[in-house]
Amino acid sequence: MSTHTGTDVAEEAVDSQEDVESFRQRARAWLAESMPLLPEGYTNQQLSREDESGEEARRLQRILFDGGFAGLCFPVAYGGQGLSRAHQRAFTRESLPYRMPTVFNVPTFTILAATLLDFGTEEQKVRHIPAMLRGDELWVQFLSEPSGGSDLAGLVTRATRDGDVFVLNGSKIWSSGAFRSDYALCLARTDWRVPKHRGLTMFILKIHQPGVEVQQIKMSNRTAEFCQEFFDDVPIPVTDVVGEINDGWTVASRLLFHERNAVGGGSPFASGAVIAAAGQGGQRSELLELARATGQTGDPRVRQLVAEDRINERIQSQLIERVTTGIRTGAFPGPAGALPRLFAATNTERHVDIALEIAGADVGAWIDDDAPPLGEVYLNRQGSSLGGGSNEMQRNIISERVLGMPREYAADRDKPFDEVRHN
Amino acid sequence: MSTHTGTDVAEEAVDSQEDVESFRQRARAWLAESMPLLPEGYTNQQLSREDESGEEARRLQRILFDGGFAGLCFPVAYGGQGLSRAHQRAFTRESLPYRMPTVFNVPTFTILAATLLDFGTEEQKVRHIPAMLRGDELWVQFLSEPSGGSDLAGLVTRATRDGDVFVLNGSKIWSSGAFRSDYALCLARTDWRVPKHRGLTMFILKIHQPGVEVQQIKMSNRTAEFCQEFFDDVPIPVTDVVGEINDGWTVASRLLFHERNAVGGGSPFASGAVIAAAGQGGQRSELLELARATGQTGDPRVRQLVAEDRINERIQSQLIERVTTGIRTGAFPGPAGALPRLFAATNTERHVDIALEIAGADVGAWIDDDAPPLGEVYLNRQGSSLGGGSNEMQRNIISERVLGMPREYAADRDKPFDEVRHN
Amino acid sequence: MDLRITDDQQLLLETTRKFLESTAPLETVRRLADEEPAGFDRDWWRSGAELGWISLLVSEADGGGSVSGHGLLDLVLVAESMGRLVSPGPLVPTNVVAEALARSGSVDQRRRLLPGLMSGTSVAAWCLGAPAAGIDSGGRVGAKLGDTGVVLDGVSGPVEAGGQADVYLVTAATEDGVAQFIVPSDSPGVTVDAANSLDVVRRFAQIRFDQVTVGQDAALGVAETTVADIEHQLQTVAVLQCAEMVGAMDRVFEFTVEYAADRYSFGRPLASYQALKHRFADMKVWLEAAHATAGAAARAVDSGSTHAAELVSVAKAYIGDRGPVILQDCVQIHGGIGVTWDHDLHLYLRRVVVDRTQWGTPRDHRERVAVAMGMERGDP
Amino acid sequence: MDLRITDDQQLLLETTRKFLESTAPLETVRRLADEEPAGFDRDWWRSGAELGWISLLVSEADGGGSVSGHGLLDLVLVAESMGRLVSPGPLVPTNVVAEALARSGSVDQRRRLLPGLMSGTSVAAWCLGAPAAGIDSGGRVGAKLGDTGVVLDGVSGPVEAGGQADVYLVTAATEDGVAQFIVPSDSPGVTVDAANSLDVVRRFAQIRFDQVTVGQDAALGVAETTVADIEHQLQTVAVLQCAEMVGAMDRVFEFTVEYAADRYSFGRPLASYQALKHRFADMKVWLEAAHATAGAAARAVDSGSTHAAELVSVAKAYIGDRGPVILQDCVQIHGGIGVTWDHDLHLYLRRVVVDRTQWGTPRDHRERVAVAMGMERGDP
Repeated sequence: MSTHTGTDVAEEAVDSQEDVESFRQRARAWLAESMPLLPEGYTNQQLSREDESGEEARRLQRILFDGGFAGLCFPVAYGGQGLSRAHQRAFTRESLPYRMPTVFNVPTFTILAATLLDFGTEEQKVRHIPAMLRGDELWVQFLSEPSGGSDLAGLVTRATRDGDVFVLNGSKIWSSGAFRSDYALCLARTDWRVPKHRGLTMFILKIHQPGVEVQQIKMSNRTAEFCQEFFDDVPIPVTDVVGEINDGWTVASRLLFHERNAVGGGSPFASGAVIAAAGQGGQRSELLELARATGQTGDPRVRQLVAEDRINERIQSQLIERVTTGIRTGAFPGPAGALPRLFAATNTERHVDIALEIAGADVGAWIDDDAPPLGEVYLNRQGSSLGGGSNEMQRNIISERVLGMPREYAADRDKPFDEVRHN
Repeated sequence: MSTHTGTDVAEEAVDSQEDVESFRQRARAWLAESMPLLPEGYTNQQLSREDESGEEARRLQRILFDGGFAGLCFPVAYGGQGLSRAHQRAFTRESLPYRMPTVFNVPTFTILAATLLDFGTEEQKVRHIPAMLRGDELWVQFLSEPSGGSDLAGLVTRATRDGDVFVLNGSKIWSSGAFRSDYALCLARTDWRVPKHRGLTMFILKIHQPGVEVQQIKMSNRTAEFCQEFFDDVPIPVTDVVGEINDGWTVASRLLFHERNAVGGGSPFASGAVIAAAGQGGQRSELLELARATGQTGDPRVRQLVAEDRINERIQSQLIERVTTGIRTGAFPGPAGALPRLFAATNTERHVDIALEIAGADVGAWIDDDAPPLGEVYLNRQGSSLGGGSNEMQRNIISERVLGMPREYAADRDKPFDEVRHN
Repeated sequence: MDLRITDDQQLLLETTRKFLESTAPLETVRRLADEEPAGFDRDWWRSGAELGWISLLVSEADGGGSVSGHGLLDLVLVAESMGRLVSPGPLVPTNVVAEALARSGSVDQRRRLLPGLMSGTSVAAWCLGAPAAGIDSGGRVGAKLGDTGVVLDGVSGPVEAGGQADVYLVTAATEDGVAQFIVPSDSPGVTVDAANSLDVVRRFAQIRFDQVTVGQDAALGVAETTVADIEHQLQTVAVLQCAEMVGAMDRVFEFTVEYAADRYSFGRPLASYQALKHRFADMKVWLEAAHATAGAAARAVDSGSTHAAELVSVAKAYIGDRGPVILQDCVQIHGGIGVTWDHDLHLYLRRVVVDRTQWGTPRDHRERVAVAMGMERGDP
Repeated sequence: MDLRITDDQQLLLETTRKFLESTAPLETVRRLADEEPAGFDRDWWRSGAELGWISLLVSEADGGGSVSGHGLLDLVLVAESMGRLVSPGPLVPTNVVAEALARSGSVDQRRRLLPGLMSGTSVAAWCLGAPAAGIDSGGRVGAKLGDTGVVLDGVSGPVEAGGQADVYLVTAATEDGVAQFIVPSDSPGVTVDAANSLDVVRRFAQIRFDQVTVGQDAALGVAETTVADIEHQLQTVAVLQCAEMVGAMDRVFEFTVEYAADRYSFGRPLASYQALKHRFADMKVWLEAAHATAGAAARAVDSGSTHAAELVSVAKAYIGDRGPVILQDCVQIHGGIGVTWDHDLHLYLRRVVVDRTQWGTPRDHRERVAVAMGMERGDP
């Protein structure tokens, strides 16, 4: 691990930093002058969907960078502002009315940059983190594989050493937005004669180069944000190894920690809100709108369902806040990040179910193209229960690593990987 | 197994039997003349609760016996009538308006008599089955133990051979109504040096004798139907072994099959209905009454909940019918009896939850002593999810023995019992 | 599926399955989805009709006939088979209209329309243009006596097969209550607006009636029985939807159990994980309960039981509720591939959600059960 | 419990827990249940009051005082500790009345009543006799100006500590809306009918007011603020109930996790079974969510946030809903002993169900959230 671990960001402003209130005033003025307003009734999430190529996000990120408002919690040494979480919260709150390049938050800043800060060499950090903050580099992680399922460490993409390079062959899947991204952290097997966790290495991989093919995956709801990649003899310089050779699992574990943290809302590296959260002007309830559109606001049952959804939404924020604090203060172990992750996923399922329950026959067949195609949304109900480690994996993590219950029996434990049965 | 297996009862009347319709007429006339009517608005379940000692049930059973209407599906050789399930169904339907000794159905007739029919010696059957049908003997099973939980075969009550007797020491629990019963089938360990299933023996045990102490267990909802028994050097003649010595697990498995069958509603040996079922005049819905009593029948949400309960009740009967048929025709394996058992238990949980949801503050504190103490009912919500093999055991059975999925790892498999860790 | 079927029904079942598997496997369904505006091939439909798909609810006197003496129970076997393969074709609307004609149509109506429907050369759709039998499709069609006949005005739909149907059965509001009319889809004043459909091969359309005039002989049945006719139509539809959903659920559960046995994670098959085993156990219970209630509903309607209305709604509410739950849990067990376009799961999910929501959502059917229980509306 | 508490709060917490563990362990609770008509011992209550149990919401000027400057957050620690031991004593009603007096009482009312309540020599109960703040306890008490003062008529309850209270805070309907009165429990015309209670040590009574006359100086606060006062009282009650439920849930979850580790089945600890592990994981999520929302509600009320009404109902609805679910699953995991009288589980279940249902069921609080969201009632 390098000298700048960097992901340890102060909670409140320290003496050497600008006072949060004065920073807030400065940010407010700058935002008003520099950033475009969000169109009425739109969220950054909706606008991001339209900016499929990410070009608009890159442009906005560059404006933030040039204005001195990019990477507020990143170290100054890598182009950041070296400020506290309190500054970031103030900035995000001020930014709510504006169009923000939130596509950079996840995974580029909160997951990949955070992992690089922890495990990258000085050279790697200087090479990439300022470029990310400038809006020049979108990153993504290449971890899951088509044959892998929940067993990440059972991956079979291989990187074979050949002098100063490793040669990569295999396939990765479920990378989000890889088609518009520039670099990936890619985990590959470099030793097959040891148990599965001990033969992996993490690499920095340039995505758009010969030998790498990126395919967008059409999902059941007709979106195509996720990708599958195919690698055919792709050379990776040894200098692009992150962490130690054959110790990639350590790096991946940290990456997954950052991912849980990010999905749970606990990362200091996210700037701006995808959807304004509760109590921050985010009072919009799409279920309330659905109830209104279908004339059911007076139905006691529908009122209960809409309120239940609001309650879950509120509690999700409250739980994120609690667990984030707890992990920071040591009251919770790191894997407790699985708690809000699981809550959020089951909450999404329930949200979609309530929508289905409130809606009528037009879920199946509908006239108005402007109406949200609720049926198509329903098809992806499991999306957030599968992405970033399935609910089942989160339940394993919580029971085993938060509650300390016995580990599940694994038939491949301590076995050389080439002797293990896999798909 | 003896020559009369007996639990294989014909579905429809066969030529040698009285025609069902003429039997129905005869039964209708006899019932009107011989059996007391149920008080208006009461069920046999409610009346059974008041007949704690079972004396009234014994009296009624004797009337049935003397009238030639006891044990319709039991072999004539043991005091029964040797008729078909169709006759029994006709009789039960005709009996709905009458007070019936339904306490004999479970466990005496459907579980214990059925098991004796399968595994008892001729002498044992002649000794006990007519006595049951006459109303002289109520039976119960002694299987579970305080330390046992779901692992029935891990029991530690011991029966040590001493010449022509076994000497019983230990304790049994969760026997229903043992205090009013006369005999039990009692499973005990007779060999400790073999794996757990192979060292058990099933005995006929006279309950009220020196060395046997029966204690009623006060439940959280203040009822005391279940008992615990303590055995202190109780002698059991070798002639009271049911099945083979050390092969008690075979007998117990069959007993459990009969139990699932009985709880699922598929036994031919039950006569009369505890609560009249759907479509048989059983249109009463206690939740509808609760909704009426609280003035909520017009609330769309309450209407949905009450209807949901009715739907579950209907489907429970339909599922019982389907699985019973399926097991009989071979479309389902025997363990499929766990399907209606699990449905019924989760249905009970949901029923109680809906009641709690419809009710208001008076669940916690109430004035009227006549009102059903819903809160106390709620305390026993898990009762039917625990009795007769927990829901978890049913789910194991369904996944492993109906769906054929891999067995759960058992740390005690094939180990001599005295080397296994237990509570 | 019912556990006991006759030999003739077994033959119908096998013939139907074999036909569907060979002529409309899922690759064909996907191709029709992309390439066939109607969502089904007319020639194929005629071949299916030759197997009796539209004849089972029609009496022998009218050229139809069941295989077991219980036409609806026969037809349920076809619907369930179609659910197992997410089959195309307007099975439900055409059958319900054919049955309505056979049940209440005049001699002329039956002679004119049934042969085409039964042979598969024409198809039909039911336009519910007035709330009836506790179900409100949202459509509003009014019928008034005009100078030259009955004049229909209003909008119905989205209606299944509305864009493909040659003939509509229109349930309309009149001054004296609801009435039903047979309306050729090419009548002047009829406009068809294609609607979106969640199902990939099932097409819907909104049908607009703009001063559509039909003769008084277009009326189906008599005023006294119209309410009962509509209730019966609805029961028939719901029974077929339930069969179709159960077929889809059964097939998805089947291949998910297989998947769990074949797929290894951490060196063990998925099916060895107790948390998943227990979910499979729950699903198995719900699935068998769905089979049980679908069968009970079909038998109740077939036998004209006084409980039919309640039992149909019991089944539709339960299956419409559990169906999506089971399918989504199967998606979850499949993991990421379960939410891709190329995996077949979503085809089933689409079909089941459409069946769940059309002709009464679970909520609507629970409300019908509440009414059947005699639950007073009281003060809201 | 909130994850960050001050050193002073930590001291309060430890003192309270130690006191409760030594003076009112569960055996004592069981003894009080059987032997003590009041459900709690008056001397014991005075000792507790000396630890500040009733002083935290009262200002220093009136002889009270918080330990952290946030009295409600301090009191929440006491309530949560009591939940962990199903403690006896009228903590919630006495505090809410003391706070109401401190907040809106006249100088005379405060001087006359607060010292006794704070020292534990007297206790109080809140009789909600008119629907207010979206909560309808079912009680109906009316107040009219008579010749010699205000005349109260009607029935309230079941009211917690109604039979033990020395003083009632009565919320009554008047011609001009709701008003509140302080009424000594020994006033002529007051009748106390003991009610049944699911909780073993918490007593309830129905209070009948039959032409009970009090002076006009019995009125609490002024008309302009009464609605806000009642809303605040309700928020205080709900925050304390939530803390108590969370304490109970936390303790039950804790000993159930231990049980699962210690108990062997088929030679393996229960805690090694994945189906149970996953349920524990779900419960842990709900439990931490309950902690989180209970804390957020308490802070919102303490700080006078404009979101307080909503956040209180968010917490009460969620915890009131999840609490029984978690406890019943813990019962299931315990197996048969979990439903016996001798096991402690039912003591907790009783307490949580009472807290769930009193002062607004989850349904009532969800309705309050719907209102807070601005959801129009529209046509039903």
